[in-house]
Amino acid sequence: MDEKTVTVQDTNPMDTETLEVNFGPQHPSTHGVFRMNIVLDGETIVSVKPVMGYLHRNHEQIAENLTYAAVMPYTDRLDYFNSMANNFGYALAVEKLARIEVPERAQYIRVIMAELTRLVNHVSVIGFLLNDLGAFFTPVLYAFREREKILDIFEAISGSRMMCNYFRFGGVKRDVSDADLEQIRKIVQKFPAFLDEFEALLTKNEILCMRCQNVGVLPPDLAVNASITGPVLRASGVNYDIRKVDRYSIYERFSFRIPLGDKGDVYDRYYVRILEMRESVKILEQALKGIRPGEFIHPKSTSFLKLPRNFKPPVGEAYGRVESPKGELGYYLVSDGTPQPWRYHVRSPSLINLTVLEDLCVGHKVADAIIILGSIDIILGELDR
Amino acid sequence: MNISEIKSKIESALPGVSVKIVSQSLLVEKPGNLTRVVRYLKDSPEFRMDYLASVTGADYLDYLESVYHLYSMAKKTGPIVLRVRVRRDEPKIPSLARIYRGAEFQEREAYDLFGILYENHPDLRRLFLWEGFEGFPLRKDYLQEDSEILEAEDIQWLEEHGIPIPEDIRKQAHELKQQGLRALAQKPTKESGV
Amino acid sequence: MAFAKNISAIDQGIKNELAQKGIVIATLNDLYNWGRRSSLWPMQFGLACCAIEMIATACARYDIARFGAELFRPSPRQADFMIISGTVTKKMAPLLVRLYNQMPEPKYVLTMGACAISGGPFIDGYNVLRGIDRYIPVDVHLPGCPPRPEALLYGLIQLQKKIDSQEIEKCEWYQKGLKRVYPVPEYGPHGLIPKYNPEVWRPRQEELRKQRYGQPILTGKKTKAPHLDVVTTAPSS
Amino acid sequence: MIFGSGIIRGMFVTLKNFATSYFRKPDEGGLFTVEYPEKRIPLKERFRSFPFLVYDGTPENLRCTACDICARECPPKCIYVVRAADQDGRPLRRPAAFTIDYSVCMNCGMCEEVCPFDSIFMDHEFEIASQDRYRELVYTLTKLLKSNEYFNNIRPRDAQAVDKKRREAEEKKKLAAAQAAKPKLDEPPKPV
Repeated sequence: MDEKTVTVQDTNPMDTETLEVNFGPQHPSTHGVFRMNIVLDGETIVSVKPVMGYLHRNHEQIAENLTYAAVMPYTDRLDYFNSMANNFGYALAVEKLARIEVPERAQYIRVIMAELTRLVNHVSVIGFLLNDLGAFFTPVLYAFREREKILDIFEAISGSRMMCNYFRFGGVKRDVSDADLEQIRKIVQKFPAFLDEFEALLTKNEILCMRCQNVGVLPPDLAVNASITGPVLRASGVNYDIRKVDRYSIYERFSFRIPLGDKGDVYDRYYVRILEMRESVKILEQALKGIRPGEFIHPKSTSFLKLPRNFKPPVGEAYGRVESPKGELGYYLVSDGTPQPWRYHVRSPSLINLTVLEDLCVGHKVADAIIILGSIDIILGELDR
Repeated sequence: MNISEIKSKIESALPGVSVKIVSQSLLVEKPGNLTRVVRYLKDSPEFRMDYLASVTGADYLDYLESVYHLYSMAKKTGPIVLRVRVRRDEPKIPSLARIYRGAEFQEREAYDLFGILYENHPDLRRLFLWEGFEGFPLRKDYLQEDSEILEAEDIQWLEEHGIPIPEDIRKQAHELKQQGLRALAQKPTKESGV
Repeated sequence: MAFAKNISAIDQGIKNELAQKGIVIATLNDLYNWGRRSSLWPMQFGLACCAIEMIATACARYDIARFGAELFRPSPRQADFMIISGTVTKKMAPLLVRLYNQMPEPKYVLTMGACAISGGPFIDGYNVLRGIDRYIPVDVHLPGCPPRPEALLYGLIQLQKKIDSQEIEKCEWYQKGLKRVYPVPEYGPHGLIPKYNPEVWRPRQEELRKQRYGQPILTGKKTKAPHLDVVTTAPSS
Repeated sequence: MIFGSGIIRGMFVTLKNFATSYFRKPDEGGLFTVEYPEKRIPLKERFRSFPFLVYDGTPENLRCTACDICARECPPKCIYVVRAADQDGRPLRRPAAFTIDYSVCMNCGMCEEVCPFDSIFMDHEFEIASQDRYRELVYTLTKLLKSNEYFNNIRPRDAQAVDKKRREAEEKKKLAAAQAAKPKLDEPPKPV
């Protein structure tokens, strides 16, 4: 008998060899071209290694070679579900850098657009999460029906369904007509009824509860330490919302609450998003009531909108951040006094929220990895940039 | 809190550490001191900077820089911006990934695109590009390839796979190889108006 | 195939006249193409922004099922055509070529959006492939960034027209010597090796963008770094 | 609650949606599908697809002066303008060639925003597809030119605003010209 032979007592007959499974980039449940290398023991996950870069399209390099205004349409393509929120963050950063003021009406329009975007994002994310759970397409159909209605508004106001390119430094591109505002009011009025219906379909569904509760629990201290932001963080019970903390734009004028989860599992992440949509509806109602006629862009900034090449912010740096539907979306800009930024960096919530993917998945079954990924809510355009 | 107050607090709490104010941010003069400063900011009850929002690199031609944005989730304050400068030929900065998990991917990204070596990082590999990619594309001196001119290695690959190669392409690649050049993207001419 | 040949010779006018009287004459060719055109199964595979519009096309409002193309197959082995919906990066391109190779004949490729056609807005990126037609042949190019869902349906109709124009006797996938499997490019130190497959694509002399701008990335042009140290009044947050 | 009641409630939601889709309006939960090639969703006025060039009256009378601003500000650099020249080689205020590569264009509308001569605007045409991207997706001057009437047709509000602006500018110009032509007798000569 040589040394390598093991006796029967040493091994548990149920132990199997671990198996490495490649998951993606072409996989219907990875929300794009994300790839995971999962090591499995039986069906239990031992480790998860995310592999990214399949959509790394050099956003930062391209932006460093463009004028400040020309970067705006590129930010649309970062997180292509909520282009308005991306525009918002970039506009804030540049306004901080060049010290541009924004008139009141523009602020209202911005907030309305950002919150509509949040509705679009959350409703679609929930649809996709259910898709991953196996409820194939019905929730997505309902979600996209609502999304289409909001996209019609975006199209009427900005000119494009997805790639709005609507925000400008010091305001927005065009004014919103009263007819459009009326249309938004109509949608906002009907949205809670849709949410009730959506919840009747999903929230108390036993299969959803069994699949989601106690799966992928994220403890709050780990969430903070790993720089998790957005609904994922709040589902773990940490009260941190940049709309409240930074009070950027005019969010301090609106009364809204921040929904928090108590367990931090997939179900909490789902439910926090539902509640956030209800709060967004509240903000929208207040904003639609408060909006007054006025300037939609600062008169000083119209001059450099006609000639983007003449817009040269002073030497310096700025970090502007917004609460995008995915989390903290930050833009770090360094100006060297020329029309192009010297350094342009996007702090993307999708990428950083993925840090804890392995911690959440280990110990669960392989089917749970998919819903955990779905509940973190990644968008590859922003993750890889 | 004022930026100079933060500076004096850090310097008095950590003897031997010197920080400099650079446009509303704190430059940690010796990269080796970074972990001490960050630990102090994280642990001291006055700051409680428990949330590392953003880590990024930047290329300033003479040196490389790593910029950190710290916030406090507990006290809802911030940001404190820290920066570290290193020489281009020896870009070594201590990693914060063991203090803040959130730095893990961001430092990998900065390594991938700028080539900043984060020492003591648990898993410092390229994040977006593949292993075997040469150069760091966000550095200001990176020149990307000309995507339309085939080079010798392309010709070799095509031959191995039995793909017929037109004679002019083969000739062009051969000439490039003889001159010892690579097909790089040209710098834009002034005329192009960029 | 004599049967098919004879009927396909029937004049279109006579066919229409008969159809009005309730008699439908179909050639084998028509039947074959009708079957293929009305059940095009796309590959379920989204790359970037355009994929969202692709999903929107599959949803209630545009309803791609009306064209028989709602069955998105996650496996290339079951797919008839591939919608390349989004930016193809250099890291992704080898996988795409491999997926194309795995599709059974007859196979079609529809590039959706500017990025897939030419690199689009990201054409200057170091990791962006300037058009998937460098490695695999493309049947329909559909510009737009992103194209509206209606535009995708329009592209699908164009593809159906193309299928209708093919003839069963002449179609290449029943003939000998058909090679529509292309070698998969490899990752190199600066990009992909090879940069393009000369069998499929050749650089165009008349390409205006290259003539005009070269490669408009400024790398190496800025030679003076900003000195943030001298700034004293940076905006506070 | 009985186990399974949540699922049954969900089933009722789908049943309700299925049933009501037959007799409700589309935006109230009714049948939502638009059967595209036959029926179309009316395009919004501001919808933008690809740029085109406006001419007044005849195609020779185009507004573009080949100033190259749109080409320089275009983020993906897909516009290529060549300025026309007369026999002596002096540049003229019109393009000899104006090319837009639709296969690169990102529909951002930047060219429309920066154009100082109200010449380039975003079209509503989105049904463009072809097999040969070099021949059919690269639009040259003849394909790009569209009349002001067409522009008024697709985007009445914007077109009317532009027309009004142009008319006013014209009148101002005429007035200034008339003023310059009139000899200024009343003014005393300025001391040198």
